[in-house]
Amino acid sequence: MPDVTCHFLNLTLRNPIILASGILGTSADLLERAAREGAGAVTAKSCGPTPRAGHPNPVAVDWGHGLINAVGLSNPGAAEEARMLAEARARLEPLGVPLIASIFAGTTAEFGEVARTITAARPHLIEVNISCPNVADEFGTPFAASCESAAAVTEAVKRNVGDIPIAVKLAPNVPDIARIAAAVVEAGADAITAINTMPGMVINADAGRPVLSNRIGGISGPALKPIALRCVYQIARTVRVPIIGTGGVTTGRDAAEMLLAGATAVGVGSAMWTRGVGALGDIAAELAVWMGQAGYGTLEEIGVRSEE
Amino acid sequence: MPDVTCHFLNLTLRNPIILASGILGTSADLLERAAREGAGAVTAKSCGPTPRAGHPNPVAVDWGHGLINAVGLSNPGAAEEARMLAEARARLEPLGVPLIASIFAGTTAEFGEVARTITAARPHLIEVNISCPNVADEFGTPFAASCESAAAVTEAVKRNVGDIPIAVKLAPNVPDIARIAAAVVEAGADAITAINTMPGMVINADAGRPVLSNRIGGISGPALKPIALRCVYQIARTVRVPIIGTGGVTTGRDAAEMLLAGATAVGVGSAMWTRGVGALGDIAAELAVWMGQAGYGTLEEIGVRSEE
Amino acid sequence: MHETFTITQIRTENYRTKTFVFDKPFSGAQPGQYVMAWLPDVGEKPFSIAGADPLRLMVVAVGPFSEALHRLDVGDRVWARGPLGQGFALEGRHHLLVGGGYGVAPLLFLARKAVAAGHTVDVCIGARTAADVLLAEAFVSTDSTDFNGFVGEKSVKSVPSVEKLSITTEDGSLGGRGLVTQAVEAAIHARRPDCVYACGPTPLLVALARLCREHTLPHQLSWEAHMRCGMGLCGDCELDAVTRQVAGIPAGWLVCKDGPVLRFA
Amino acid sequence: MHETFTITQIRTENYRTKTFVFDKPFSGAQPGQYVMAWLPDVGEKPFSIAGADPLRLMVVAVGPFSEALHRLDVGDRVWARGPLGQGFALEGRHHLLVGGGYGVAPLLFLARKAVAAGHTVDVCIGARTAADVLLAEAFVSTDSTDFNGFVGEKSVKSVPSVEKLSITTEDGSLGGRGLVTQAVEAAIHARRPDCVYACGPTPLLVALARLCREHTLPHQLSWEAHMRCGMGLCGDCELDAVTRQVAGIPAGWLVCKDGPVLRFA
Ligand SMILES: Cc1cc2nc3c(=O)[nH]c(=O)nc-3n(C[C@H](O)[C@H](O)[C@H](O)COP(=O)(O)OP(=O)(O)OC[C@H]3O[C@@H](n4cnc5c(N)ncnc54)[C@H](O)[C@@H]3O)c2cc1C
Ligand SMILES: Cc1cc2nc3c(=O)[nH]c(=O)nc-3n(C[C@H](O)[C@H](O)[C@H](O)COP(=O)(O)OP(=O)(O)OC[C@H]3O[C@@H](n4cnc5c(N)ncnc54)[C@H](O)[C@@H]3O)c2cc1C
Ligand SMILES: Cc1cc2nc3c(=O)[nH]c(=O)nc-3n(C[C@H](O)[C@H](O)[C@H](O)COP(=O)(O)O)c2cc1C
Ligand SMILES: Cc1cc2nc3c(=O)[nH]c(=O)nc-3n(C[C@H](O)[C@H](O)[C@H](O)COP(=O)(O)O)c2cc1C
Ligand code: FES
Ligand code: FES
Repeated sequence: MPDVTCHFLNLTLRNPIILASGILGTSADLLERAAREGAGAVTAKSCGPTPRAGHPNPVAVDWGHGLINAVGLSNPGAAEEARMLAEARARLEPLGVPLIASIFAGTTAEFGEVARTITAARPHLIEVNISCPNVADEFGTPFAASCESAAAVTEAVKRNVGDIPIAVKLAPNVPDIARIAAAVVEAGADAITAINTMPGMVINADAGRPVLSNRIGGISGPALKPIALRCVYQIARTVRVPIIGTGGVTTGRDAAEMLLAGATAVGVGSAMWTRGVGALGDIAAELAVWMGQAGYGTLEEIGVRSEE
Repeated sequence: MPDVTCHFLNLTLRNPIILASGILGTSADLLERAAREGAGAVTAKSCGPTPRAGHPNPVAVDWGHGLINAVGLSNPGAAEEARMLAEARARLEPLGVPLIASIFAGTTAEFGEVARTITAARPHLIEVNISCPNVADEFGTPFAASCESAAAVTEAVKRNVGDIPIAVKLAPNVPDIARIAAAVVEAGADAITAINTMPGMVINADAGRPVLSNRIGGISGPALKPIALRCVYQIARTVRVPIIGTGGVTTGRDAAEMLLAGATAVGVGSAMWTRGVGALGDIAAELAVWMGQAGYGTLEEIGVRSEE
Repeated sequence: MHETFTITQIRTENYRTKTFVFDKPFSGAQPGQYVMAWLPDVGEKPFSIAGADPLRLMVVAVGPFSEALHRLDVGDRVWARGPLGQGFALEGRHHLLVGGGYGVAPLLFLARKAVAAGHTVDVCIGARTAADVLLAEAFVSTDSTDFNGFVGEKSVKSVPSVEKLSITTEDGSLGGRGLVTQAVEAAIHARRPDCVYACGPTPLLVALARLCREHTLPHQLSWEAHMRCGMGLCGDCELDAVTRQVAGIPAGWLVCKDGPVLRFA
Repeated sequence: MHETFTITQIRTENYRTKTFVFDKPFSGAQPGQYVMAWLPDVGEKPFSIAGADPLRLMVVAVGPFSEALHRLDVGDRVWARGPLGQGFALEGRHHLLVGGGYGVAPLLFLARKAVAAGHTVDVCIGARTAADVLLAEAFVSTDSTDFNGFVGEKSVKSVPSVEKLSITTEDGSLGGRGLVTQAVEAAIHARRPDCVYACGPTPLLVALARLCREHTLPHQLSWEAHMRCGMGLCGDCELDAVTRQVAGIPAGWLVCKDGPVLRFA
C-alpha cells in the first residue's frame, strides 16, 4: 500500500486531506469529529476580531454543479475562538492531527491583533483568509485583490505569530494569482492556500430573485475544481512554498489531480455535503488506492512526476 | 404568446439569444446556419490582425460540469475576416438577423487597426474581445485586467469604427468587474458583453497531465453560469449600457435568469455541444413559454421587475 | 436548489396552525425528513415533511417566517429544497409515536406508512391545552383523503386507523391531565412497542430518551436546532452540550444532516 | 472527458496498419461514430470505432500521431473521448457497404450488426494494391472471435458472413482492376441494395454520391475533415465548398457533430 504521509512545512500529516476552513470547524467537537473521520489536518472556521452573526438564510444551496454560500463569516470573535482552539488542540493532540486556525479582519492592523490573540491557542498553522467574497460590502475589495494589500496583511500577521507558520489563502478572481502568491511569499508567508470560493450568484427564475439573502456568494464544489487546479498550477510554478490545494475535491482522484497540479496537501469542504464527514477519510483512502494503481509509492513521487 | 423582441441599442432582434463569439462563427455558412436555427443575432469568431493557426489538439473537452477550451484564437486575419463578414452580412440581411463582429489584438494600436479593417464589412455591432484567457503567454495579462488598459483599447477602437456601436467583452477573473465596466463605458463603450470564459485547467490523473495542449483554458458552460450572473448583476447596477449576458446559458430558464440579473440580450455558446445548433431557437422558444407562465409580456418587463 | 411549489389547499388546524397542501409531490421523501422552505425577501426555515405526495407542511405561526407563511393564499408559491436529513425508519411491527406541537406532523406521515405496511401503531399526543392539540382526528380517521400523507397512497380510500390514541394536556382540558410522558409509560405497559418514535420540543425528547433507556426500548427521536445551510457544512445546528449529555447524543452530531432523527437501539 | 483504455491486443493488418484492441467497452457506440484519441504530449485525432465491446481502433500509420500509436505495445494506454458524431443507421434489409482505406473499419462493425440482425450484406473494398487491402478476411470469416465487432456479440461463436465480397485494386494485384465504383455498379445490378453505406477517401465518396443519385439509392456516406473540438463548436470541420457542392452537402454542415455520416434518402 502506498504511503500517503504528507510532509507539510514542519508538520507530518498522516494523509494530505485537510478539512477546509468554514466547513464544520465551528467547535472543538466538530474539529475532533473531522479528525476521527480521517482528516490529515483540520482547519477551524475563520474568526475575526469580534463576534459576527453572519447573513440571514438562505446562506447556502446546491445549484447542480456546485454549491454557493454566503454564510457571512459568522464567528464568536477572536478571544472566544482562542479558547475553543485551545480545547480543540488538546483533543486533537492524541489523534496526531494538526490544527489549523483561520483568521480574517477588516484592516491590516486588526489582522495582526486577531493573529496575536489566536496564537495563544498554539495552532500548528494559521491560515490568513484575505479572500472571503461574502463580506465585500462591509469590508471593501478583499485584500487578496492586490499584491500590496495582500503583502501588507501577511507582514502584519507574521509579526504577531512568533514561530507559528502561516498560510495565506488566496482568491481566484484576480487576473494573475501567481503574482499575488509571489507577493505574499516575499512578505513572509510560509505556505499558500488556494483557493477560496469564486464569487457568483444563483438566481431562481420563478422567484425572480437571487437565492442567497446576500445575493452574491462564493462558489465551491465541482464547478470550482478546474479553477482551483489552474490557480495551484500557476502558483506552484512561481513560488517554492507548499500549497494547500482547495476547491472541488470530491474523490481521491480529484485529490490526485490537485497534487499533480502542484499542491502539497489538499483541502476538502463541499464534498461533505454529498459524501458526509466520512468523505475526509474516504478520499484519503481512495487516493492511496489510486496511487497504488498509478505506481506511486509516496506523495513526493507525484510532485516530482508532475514537474517533468 | 409573449413578445421576445429584443431592443438592443439601435438594433431590433427577433429574440434576445445571440450566438456567442468563437462558436460556429468561422464562416458565412455557419453564421447563416445559426441565424436559420433561430438566433436573434450572431457573433463571428474573434479575429486579430494576422492569421493564426491556434493551439494543437486537444483544444476542448467536456469535464462533466462544463467545458474547457483553448482553441487559441485561430482566425484568418482581419482582411480575410472582413470579406467573410461582408458575405455573412449579405446573407443575414434577408433573415433580419444582425451581425456582430469580434476582434482581438496584441496592442492598443492594433485593436484600432483591426477595428478599422472590420468596419468595412459594416457589421451591426463590433465586440471587442479584451478577455481571451488562452493566449496570455503571448499577449501578457489580458487588457480586461485593468481599468486603464481596458479603457485605452475601448478608445482606440471607438476612434476607428465611425458610427458602428461597440460592445466590450469583459473577463470574470478580476476583483471588481463593475469597475472595469465603468471604465470602458466612460471610454465610450456602447454596450458590455459579460463574460468571457474563466481560466481553468483540467487534469487527467491517469495521464498525469493537463488535458489541453495549452494546459490552461477557458471554462464555459454550466459551471460558468453563476459567475456570469454575478458579473452581469454587478455591471447592471453600475453602468447604464445594455449587456449581452453570456455564460452557461443552456435553457430558456437560464436565459430568464440572465435577463433577471440585468442583461438585455443573452449569449449562447457551449449549449450547442449538448443541444446542437438548434439550441439557439429552442432556448428562445423556451424563454417565451417561461415568460408566459411567469406573467411577462415583454423582455422589458423582466428588466423592470428585476430592479425592484 | 429550491423547487417551486404552489399552494392548492390550506386547512386551519388550530388557532395558530395551518396545513398547506402543494401542487406536486416531493419524491422520495421519508417521514422525519424536512425541507428548507424559502420565501424570497423573508427567509428560509426547516419544516418537517407532513406528507410527500403531494407535499404538505404544517406550520405553527410563532414568529416572522411562520407568520409570513400563514399570510399566503391558495395559488401562492413557496420554494423548498430537500428532502433533507435522516428520517424515521420503521423497526419491528408495533410502534409507539409520541408527538408534541408540530411534531405530530411527521408522525402522522409515519403512522400512515406503518399502517399501510400492516403494522400496529399507538399514538400519544401532548399539548398545553385542548386548543393546542393538533391532528388528533387525522390519526384516527379512516378517510385518507383527509391527509393523503405519503407517497403512492393518494388513491387509498379507507386505511385502518391507529390502534390507540391518547391525548394529554397540561391543564386537562382534553384527554388526561399532566405530561405526555405519563401517557407514554401507560402505553408501554399496556403493550410494549418494538420502537418509540418522537418529535416535539426538546424537554419532551430529553424526558423520553431517559424513559426509553429505562425500559431498554429502541427509540428514534427527532431533534430541533437552528438551521442555516441544512447541508452539514456550516456547523450551526450542533446541539448544546447539556442537551447532548442528558440525551446521550454523540459529540459533533449535526441535526441537519446526521439528524434530525437519531436512533438508539 | 477522456477515458483511459489499455491495449490488450495488437494485430498487424498490413504493412502500415494495426488494429488495437482495448481492455473495456465503449458503451453505446454505433458503427460510424468515432472517438477522439489522445496521447498526452503528442496530440488528439479522430478514429472510427471499429468495434465497441471491447473498443477497437484500426490505425493506418501515415504521420506523427498515427505513428505514435503504432509505437505502442500491449499494456500501454490510450485516452479517448466519445462516442462522438452521428453513425450509420441500418435502412432496409439488404445492404451494400463500400470501403476504401481505413474506411473498412467502421463498415466491418456495421456488417456484423446487420448480419446479426438477419440482414444480408454485400461489400466492396477498394485499394491501391493488394498490400493495401484491409480486413478482407474478417468480412467473410465466420469466427467472430476474430473481430468481436459490436456490443453484446462477444459470445457469438459463429456468425454468418457477408453474402458477397468484391475487392478492387488500382493495379489489379488483388480482385478486379480499376476503381471500386465499377464493382459497386456491378453489385447494384446484381442485387439492388436498400441502402449504400460508405467510408473512405473524399474522391471515393464524391463518386459514390453521384452514382447513388443516378440510381436513386438511399446512401449514407461518412466524411472526413480536420477535427479540433469534435463537439460542434469550433467550426473547423466544415467541408470545403467544392466538396459540398459536388456531393450535395448542406451549407454549415459540421462533420464532427452533424456527421461524420450524412444520410440521403
Ligand atoms: C427539523 C425541523 C423541523 C421543523 N418542522 C416544523 C414544522 O413542521 N412546523 C413548524 O411550524 N415548525 C417547524 N420547525 C420550526 C421552524 O423551522 C421555525 O423555527 C418556526 O417556524 C419559527 O420560525 P419564525 O421565523 O416564524 O419564528 P422565530 O422568530 O424563529 O421564533 C419565534 C419564537 O417561537 C419559538 N418557536 C419556534 N418554533 C416553535 C414552535 N413550533 N412552536 C412554538 N414555539 C416555537 C422560537 O423559539 C422563538 O422563541 C422545524 C424546525 C426544525 C429544526
Ligand atoms: C471521422 C474520422 C475518422 C477517422 N478514422 C480513422 C481510422 O479509423 N483509422 C485511421 O487510421 N485514421 C482515421 N482517421 C484519420 C486520423 O484522424 C488521422 O488524420 C490520421 O491518423 C493521420 O494523422 P497523423 O498525425 O498520423 O498524420 P498527419 O500528419 O495528420 O497526416 C499525414 C498525411 O497523411 C494523410 N492521411 C491522413 N489520414 C490518412 C489515411 N487514413 N490514409 C492515408 N493518408 C492519410 C494526410 O492527409 C497527410 O497528408 C479518421 C479521421 C476522421 C475525420
Ligand atoms: C459553507 C462554507 C463556508 C466557508 N467558510 C469559509 C471561511 O470561513 N473561511 C475560509 O477561508 N473559507 C471558507 N470557505 C471556503 C472553503 O474553505 C474552500 O476554500 C472552498 O469551499 C473550496 O473548497 P471546496 O470546493 O472543497 O468546498 C467556506 C466554504 C463553504 C462551502
Ligand atoms: C470553443 C470556444 C471558443 C471560443 N472562442 C471565443 C472567441 O474567439 N472570442 C470570444 O470573445 N469568446 C470566445 N469564447 C467564449 C464564448 O464566446 C463565451 O463567452 C463563453 O463560452 C461563455 O458562454 P457559454 O457558457 O454559453 O459558452 C469561446 C468559447 C468556446 C467554448
Ligand atoms: S445547518 Fe449547517 S451544518 Fe447543520
Ligand atoms: S471539430 Fe470543432 S466544430 Fe467540428
